Amino acid sequence: MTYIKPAFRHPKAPVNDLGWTRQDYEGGLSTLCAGCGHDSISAAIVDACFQLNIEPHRVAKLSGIGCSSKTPAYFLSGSHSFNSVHGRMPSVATGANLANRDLIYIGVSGDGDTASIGLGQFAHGARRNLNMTYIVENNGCYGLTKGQDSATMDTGSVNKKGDRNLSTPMDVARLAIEVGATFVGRSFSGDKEQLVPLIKAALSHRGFALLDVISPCVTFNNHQGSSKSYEHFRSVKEVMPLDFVPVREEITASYASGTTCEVRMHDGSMVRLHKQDSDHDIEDRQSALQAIAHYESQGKVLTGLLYIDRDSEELHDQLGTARRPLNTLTEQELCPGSKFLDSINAGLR
Amino acid sequence: MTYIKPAFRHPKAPVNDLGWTRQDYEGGLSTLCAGCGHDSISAAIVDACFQLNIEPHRVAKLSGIGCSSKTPAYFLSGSHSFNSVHGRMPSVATGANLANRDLIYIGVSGDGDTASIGLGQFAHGARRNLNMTYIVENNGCYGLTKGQDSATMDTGSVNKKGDRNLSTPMDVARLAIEVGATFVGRSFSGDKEQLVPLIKAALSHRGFALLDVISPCVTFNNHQGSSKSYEHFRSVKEVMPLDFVPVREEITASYASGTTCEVRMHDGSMVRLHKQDSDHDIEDRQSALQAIAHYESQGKVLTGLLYIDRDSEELHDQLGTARRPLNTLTEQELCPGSKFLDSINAGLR
Amino acid sequence: MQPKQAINDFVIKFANVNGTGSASANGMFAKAIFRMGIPVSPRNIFPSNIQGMPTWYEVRVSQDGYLGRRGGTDIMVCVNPQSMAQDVAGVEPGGYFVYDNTKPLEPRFLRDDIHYIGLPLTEICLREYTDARQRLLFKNVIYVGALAALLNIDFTLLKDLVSDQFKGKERLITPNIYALELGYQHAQANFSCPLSIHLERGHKAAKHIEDFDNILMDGNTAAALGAVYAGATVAAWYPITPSTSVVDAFDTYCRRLRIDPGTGKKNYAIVQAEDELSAMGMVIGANWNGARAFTATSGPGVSLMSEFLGLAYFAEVPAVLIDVQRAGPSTGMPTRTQQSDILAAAYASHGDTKHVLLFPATPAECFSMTVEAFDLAERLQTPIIIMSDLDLGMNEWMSPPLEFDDSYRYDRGKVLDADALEAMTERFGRYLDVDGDGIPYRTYPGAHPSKGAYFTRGTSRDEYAAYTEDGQAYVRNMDRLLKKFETAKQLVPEPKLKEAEMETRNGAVFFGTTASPAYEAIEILEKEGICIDTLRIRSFPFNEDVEQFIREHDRIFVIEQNRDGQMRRLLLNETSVPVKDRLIPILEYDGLPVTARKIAGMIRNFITLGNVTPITRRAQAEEISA
Amino acid sequence: MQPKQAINDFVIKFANVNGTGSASANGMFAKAIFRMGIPVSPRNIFPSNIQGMPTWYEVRVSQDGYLGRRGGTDIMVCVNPQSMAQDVAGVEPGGYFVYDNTKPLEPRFLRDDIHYIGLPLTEICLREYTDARQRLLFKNVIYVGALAALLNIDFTLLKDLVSDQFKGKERLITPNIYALELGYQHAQANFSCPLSIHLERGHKAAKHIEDFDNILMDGNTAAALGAVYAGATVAAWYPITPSTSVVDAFDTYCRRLRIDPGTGKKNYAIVQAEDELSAMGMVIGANWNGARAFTATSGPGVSLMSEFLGLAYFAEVPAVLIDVQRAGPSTGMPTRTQQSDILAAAYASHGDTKHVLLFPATPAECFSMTVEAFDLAERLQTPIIIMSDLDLGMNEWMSPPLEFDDSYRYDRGKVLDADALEAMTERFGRYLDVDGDGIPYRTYPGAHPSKGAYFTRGTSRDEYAAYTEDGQAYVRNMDRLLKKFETAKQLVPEPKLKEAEMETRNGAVFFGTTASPAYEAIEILEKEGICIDTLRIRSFPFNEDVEQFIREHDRIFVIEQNRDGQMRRLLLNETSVPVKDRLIPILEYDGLPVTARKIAGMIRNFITLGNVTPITRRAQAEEISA
Ligand SMILES: Cc1ncc(C[n+]2csc(CCOP(=O)(O)OP(=O)(O)O)c2C)c(N)n1
Ligand SMILES: Cc1ncc(C[n+]2csc(CCOP(=O)(O)OP(=O)(O)O)c2C)c(N)n1
Ligand code: SF4
Ligand code: SF4
Ligand SMILES: [Mg+2]
Ligand SMILES: [Mg+2]
Repeated sequence: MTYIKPAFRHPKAPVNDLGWTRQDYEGGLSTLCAGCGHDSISAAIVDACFQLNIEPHRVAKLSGIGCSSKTPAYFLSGSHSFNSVHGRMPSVATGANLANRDLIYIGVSGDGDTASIGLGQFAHGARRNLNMTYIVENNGCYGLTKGQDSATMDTGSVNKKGDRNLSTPMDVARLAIEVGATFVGRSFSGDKEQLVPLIKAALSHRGFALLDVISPCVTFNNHQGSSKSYEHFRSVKEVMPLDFVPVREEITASYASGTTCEVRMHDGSMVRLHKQDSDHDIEDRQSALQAIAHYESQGKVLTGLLYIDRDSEELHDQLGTARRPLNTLTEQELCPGSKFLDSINAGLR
Repeated sequence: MTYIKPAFRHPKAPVNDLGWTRQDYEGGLSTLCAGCGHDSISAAIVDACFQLNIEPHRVAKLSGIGCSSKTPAYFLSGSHSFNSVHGRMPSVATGANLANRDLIYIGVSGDGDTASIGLGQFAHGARRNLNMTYIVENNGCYGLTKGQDSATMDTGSVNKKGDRNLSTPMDVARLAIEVGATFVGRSFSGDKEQLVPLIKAALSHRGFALLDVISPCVTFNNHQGSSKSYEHFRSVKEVMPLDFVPVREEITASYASGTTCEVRMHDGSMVRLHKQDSDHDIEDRQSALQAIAHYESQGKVLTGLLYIDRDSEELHDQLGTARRPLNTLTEQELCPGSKFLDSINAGLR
Repeated sequence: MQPKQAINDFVIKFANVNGTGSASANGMFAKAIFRMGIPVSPRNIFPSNIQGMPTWYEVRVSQDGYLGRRGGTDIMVCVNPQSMAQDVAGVEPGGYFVYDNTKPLEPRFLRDDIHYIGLPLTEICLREYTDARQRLLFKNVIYVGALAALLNIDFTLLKDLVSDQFKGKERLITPNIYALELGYQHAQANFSCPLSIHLERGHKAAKHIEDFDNILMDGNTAAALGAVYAGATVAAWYPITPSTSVVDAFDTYCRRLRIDPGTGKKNYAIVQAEDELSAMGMVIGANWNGARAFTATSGPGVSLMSEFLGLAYFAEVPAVLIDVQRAGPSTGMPTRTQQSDILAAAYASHGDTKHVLLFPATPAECFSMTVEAFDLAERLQTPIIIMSDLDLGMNEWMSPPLEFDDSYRYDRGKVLDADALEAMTERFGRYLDVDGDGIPYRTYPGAHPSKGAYFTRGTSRDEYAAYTEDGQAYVRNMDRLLKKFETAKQLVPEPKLKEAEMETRNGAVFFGTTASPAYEAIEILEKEGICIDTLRIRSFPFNEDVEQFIREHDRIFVIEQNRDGQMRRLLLNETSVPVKDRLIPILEYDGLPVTARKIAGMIRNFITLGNVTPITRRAQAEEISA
Repeated sequence: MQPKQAINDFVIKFANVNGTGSASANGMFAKAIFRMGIPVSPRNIFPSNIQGMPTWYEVRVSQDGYLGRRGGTDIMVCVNPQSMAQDVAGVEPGGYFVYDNTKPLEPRFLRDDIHYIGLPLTEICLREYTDARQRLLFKNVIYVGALAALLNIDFTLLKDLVSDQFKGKERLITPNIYALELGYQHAQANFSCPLSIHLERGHKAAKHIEDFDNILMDGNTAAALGAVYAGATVAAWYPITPSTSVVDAFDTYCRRLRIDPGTGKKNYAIVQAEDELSAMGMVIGANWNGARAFTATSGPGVSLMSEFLGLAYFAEVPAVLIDVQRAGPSTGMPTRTQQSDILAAAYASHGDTKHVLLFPATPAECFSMTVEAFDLAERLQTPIIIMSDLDLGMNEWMSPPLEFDDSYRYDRGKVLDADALEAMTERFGRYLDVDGDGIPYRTYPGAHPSKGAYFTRGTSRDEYAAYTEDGQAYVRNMDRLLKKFETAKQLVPEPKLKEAEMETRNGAVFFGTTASPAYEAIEILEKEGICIDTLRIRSFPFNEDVEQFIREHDRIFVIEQNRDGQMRRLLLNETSVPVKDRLIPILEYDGLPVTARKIAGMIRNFITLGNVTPITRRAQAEEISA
């Protein structure tokens, strides 16, 4: 898993503009339970990167601890990866991004990793508008520790033990919108059609892109009475279909017509949305929250691109960092040398 | 300061129904800077408790670390107090409340203590609807460490160093509403008329009551260009006047007439509000967020009671804890004794 | 080569795939042997994963009642093709390799120094069951049935166990017994049962088991029960392997014992915190407010709790923390065992801090020490950390039955209640050393309308809890805390001394799960003429008994399961051991419970060759581990 | 009683109210003496508070160039009625008490063994100024003016300092000089100047200052400058006294040196994290990605960072942490100094961990060791913790000028770049010990399109960074980490040996800010005929020099500023010191920098009486402290 063996390549496999096959974007063999939603998300990430012609080595994968946080080992084996400690991935990602603003940062976390132990770091990463794609693989439970409720578990949902959850759920998507994330989407591990373009859009976004992806835990939270089971979520999700149009492609359709609207991304690419709810202005925070609440009041969960601020200032803009990655600055550029030190000394006499 | 010396009492000082004077609710001499907003808040707490006829020893004061977190030493010296570690007061308060649900819990924190290092604990305390009054003494900076920006510092606000803040502010009130607090108010240390009744209402609320009180730091964040200065906040605050009617008192005025509405609290007391914005339904989350955003869009900050869920389930309801405080259970009630152990042993053979 | 002969004394290991239901079948196997009155110690060697990875179940059967790992495998039951290579290699010469011969064994797995027993498990399942899930599950039951025949396990015992296991789900009993029969019949029909290695009933009280009135229990459940008996009413925790089952068990017992009959409400509160910092904060808050509260965690949690532990030490708030240790550092090997949090726990947090540690070695001690921990925490007004580990906490151990003396009363420590405060004439000083033992008096919030309120803080304060930056007041307080730690020495559980047959200047010190294999190793060496007195440490700070043991021996082997000899360091720091070399580190840290063989080997090497062979080379010599 | 006679050798202390602008006036006073060429060491003794509480400024003037605290006060300048009682008591017999005599002194403050000098400070201010703020501020300047006359400070120097101080705000210069004049004239007119205790210019190179080409600088600023010179581009931090000024200074220098001339953009990034966990996470992430990154904190931050420190140790990611120690435990005394995070830092985190520590003793070392720290972090791929303290970090110290050798090049450690990877034929193994020094090769993310990518994790892995639960792979890795720590011994700064005039078997070991007073104490004792060799430890792990020093001395005093003798413990643990009693703890921990007198006293007591008088009793004998 230290580098991609070209030997693997299937001669006839389709290649992208870089000449890579989809297989070149895969990772090691998954050790997750058969049917785990997380594996579908890994597959979607592979598709998205393959289709976006991203060079694997330009990607850095980061995660915390959990079944979800193991998944970076199962996609893009050509990328460096940092599986950090529980709930602390955002800070490690921040540091990495500060050091090299030119890589593409994909963070994978779980609902426990993000909404419980990691809530503070998550919220502050979003608030800083750190330029990364942050995927929460949300199964409403702690998979790796055998299924305890997580903070995203919905009120009334029943866990494996048979206990009904009474506390308010953390909605990481709403939270992200509140604290300053500039791209917020929600999707479902079982909805490849929506998930792949959504991930592409997130990767094309400049700033903090949060994807709350419902990803059922088949072993501990896929039973009757669980609000995060495949069956239940399929029944409540209100899908906002969307497709992603890369930069170069001709954009045919005209601008916002009725409930279909097109959002031009910072990099020139475009997201085309088919909204049910025409009042939902995805470029307005309050409206986005309103739309989520609107469906919630009907027992539905809206999936799709919920909110976007297309030209916001990401962390480096706020800091005024130079364009060139800090990790490429040379000793000559960084070290003031003895002359300057003499002036310092002089000033201290 | 270990107990109230009756000797102190001024013979002619007015007394409340318990026969206590206001002075009996005071604390040690403040060591804060002259003019610090925090001292006004301490005074408001004293008034509220005095007027509500609360027995000081039935109150437990908790705080984190910061100038604000020092203030429990400056009010209610007849109450036990726990000045814990930075940002971790909510967990200590939770434990304390679990042990004895019958005390009144007042938590005092700062914007640094709550919105930065303490964000996770704050959000989860609110989410659990812990039965306490949580006051954030919000000055937009880290007073005790000499004025660094805090996460609540508004975008564009200029700090003592002259740097303009570019990141998104954390609005602890909005956040509290999002994550499940059931009583959320905002006020101003300089507005005693509003603050005292608001604190009374918070103390009468059953569940997590968050008060975001703008409390200028005269030493580090009261200058031109600061959005948290006395002058600036006075100019932007949109006050929702309110008064608090204790349980026993006759309620004269009639029900919701125009923009005046009356909210009966869980304990039978009543809060009378005079809303500017008649669309603002303070018992509806989304509407509350909407109202806040509405004023914000006009460069205003709405102060008053923003949101309330009057009969929610506080943590003990969720847990199904017995009515009697756990710390009063006796050894006889708690210890199963050797007989039961024999049955355990038998089951393990 | 001749098959090994062994009765009631061998090691059998099961190689399974996790998440396939093998655990309950294997557990039934071990329990049956236990009920035959034969000492047994089963161990799960499982991956940090939920489904599909190799997992092992090692069962040691020991006539003499040795409960530690012996090392080596006599019978390997291999139901997992993934790990077959290492499993074949792991069998000792003369041992047996039991496998699924539905498909023929690949030649590379053939050894001529071991014996192969093929069971057509898959074939039987395909024949008998249509449902895929059933085929998977019953395969395990079938090989247990076969082993009953091969090893001479009393079949009726197995039947009873099935019935016990499926209480409530009676319809499952018959099919399971049927599956047992399938295996049993097949083995009877195809092999001369029993094998040369087998079991025989009618065991007399074994050398190391006082009488056989034993129980089979895991340490985490015992600790949880201890918390119940100690009257703990608040548990705040955050899930982490291998500590999770402590709070799970506490929950289970509370649901049984702590529901108010009248209202159906709970006389306890369990909160799953958002992280370990919060869990410890809740424990501190609850104890501050007069409830007995505890938490359980493992290494990473201890690191996260260290700031709060410093607060509790300095502000003098009781707290009970159960650290079920696993292999560090960092996330390390979450499902492997170690004793490597000793220093992290003893000196947790910045500044001058020291914490009281307890070291249980058996489920019975997990129970009794947890009960004791709450008394100590309140008596000493400081955190008490119970240092268990994965091996003790998550595996079932034979243990003397749990005991509880009904005449025993909780020690709630120095607390002034309303009456005491009322009667008080002098000014209450929260941090006054009234009794000269370094332990001050506390009050609960709300205790009295006008007396006893004080300000709890992590900052320096005077005897009356008032904030101060006066250096003398600070030093008085810090010195009192030291005095309190001295007092603790008299209160914590004393170590257990075990002297060798013959007078000797050799000593060995160990604690926790290292005890069983250590005692066994000492006996192995004794047979070779090497006599060693032993002291099993049960707590920190170390009291006079420990000092004396160190004084009276020239050469003390400190046996522990970590790389850096952490207990040895603690002994160097905290006893008056005159000469450093007197303490010889005997270390194992590959994450598997240390074996008697390894310990004996290291000590033997030291005494004969003067050095301890480094573990890496030992490891190669040893059987492969998961 | 006769007034004490002293030229260029005395202690003067100012008692002020914090937040009244006394700091800059007092600083000017000390700087003037420094510019007269007379060794001086000023210290702030301030409260954990922003305004209105007592604060002290202690200035030691030492002809011989002793920079540690001496103990005692010869001249007390009391401008704070709050603390007058203890301030009067603090003056040594024969000393002076300078006070504001606008109101007559209360009789209880009168002592007949000291001399009183009344200055009508308030009166003058009321007369001269109308604005309240001015009255407050100029009062400080006036007493400095008066002291110039009383102590014979070159007045023109003071004028220059005023001009320096108000560069940019020139209009403030005249009024300040005027205020100085006010005080100066008054003193000249009313007292026979100079006093028996005073200063004299024309100082020759002092015994302990090579030549007088010295600078006056605080350690935090020096450390920040070190980070700039080391090429640190990322700083992530969370404010905490006394470390805050490290990043403040780094910010200031970067604004000057790191702005891209073309674009005006920053060639650095400073992020105020939401807490210390996050700060350390950012540092780890940045270093992992090939930028030099650091953070600065104090005790509580170290506790919170411990989980991440364990990750960096185990995953082998470089990191630089500056721990400016303060008085613990918990929040303790945030504005007092101590050396009490030694164990917390050396063994930070659960499991078997060890961290490299550096111990700067001067601003010059804060600079050079910080530069060095980044090389070590990248060479060793592990966290490097610089153990400074409040006294060194926040006070101005006379120090030899900072030096930097332009021929020196950064050591970025073992990193395989694109070319190296391209040239590579064998498989890249992130954790392979290719060179046998325990240090593996790393790659930066994005380095090469198809080679060098690996998976960084806190879990156990094999040489190729693949997850494993294999006990042997785990042990190989843990043993390699030990080997790496051995390698570190050759790379870290060596200790400084200073031998006594005469051959002796007495030794003393100390580090950081304990050095100055320790060296002075040793000289005091030498005069009494007690000879002691000294070794100033500058890093952990300890190398052969330390071992040798311990071997060659029968009695070694370990002098440190904490309660538990943490460095002594570390020496016991990590060196082969044969006999424990050989290391004798000499401890001070009241939060004020230890004085030469106290150290000498304790050692003298031990050598003559065989015991070290406990600090509490010493404290009473000592002058009162803040
Ligand atoms: C500090 C710390 N605490 C606890 C754990 C144990 N732990 C491992 S994963 C996990 C939760 C995982 O839940 P989630 O993030 O939702 O991931 P999932 O397994 O559900 O995908 C926990 C509590 C840990 N590894 N570290
Ligand atoms: C773990 C830890 N980190 C940092 C500090 C230093 N510190 C003390 S108070 C404070 C911030 C206070 O800000 P805020 O909560 O807003 O209170 P304020 O002083 O503004 O009222 C900080 C960072 C600390 N005491 N503990
Ligand atoms: S336990 Fe749940 S989350 Fe973990 S791998 Fe299995 S299905 Fe997925
Ligand atoms: S520094 Fe600011 S917050 Fe602190 S006491 Fe002074 S004015 Fe108040
Ligand atoms: Mg999850
Ligand atoms: Mg603040």
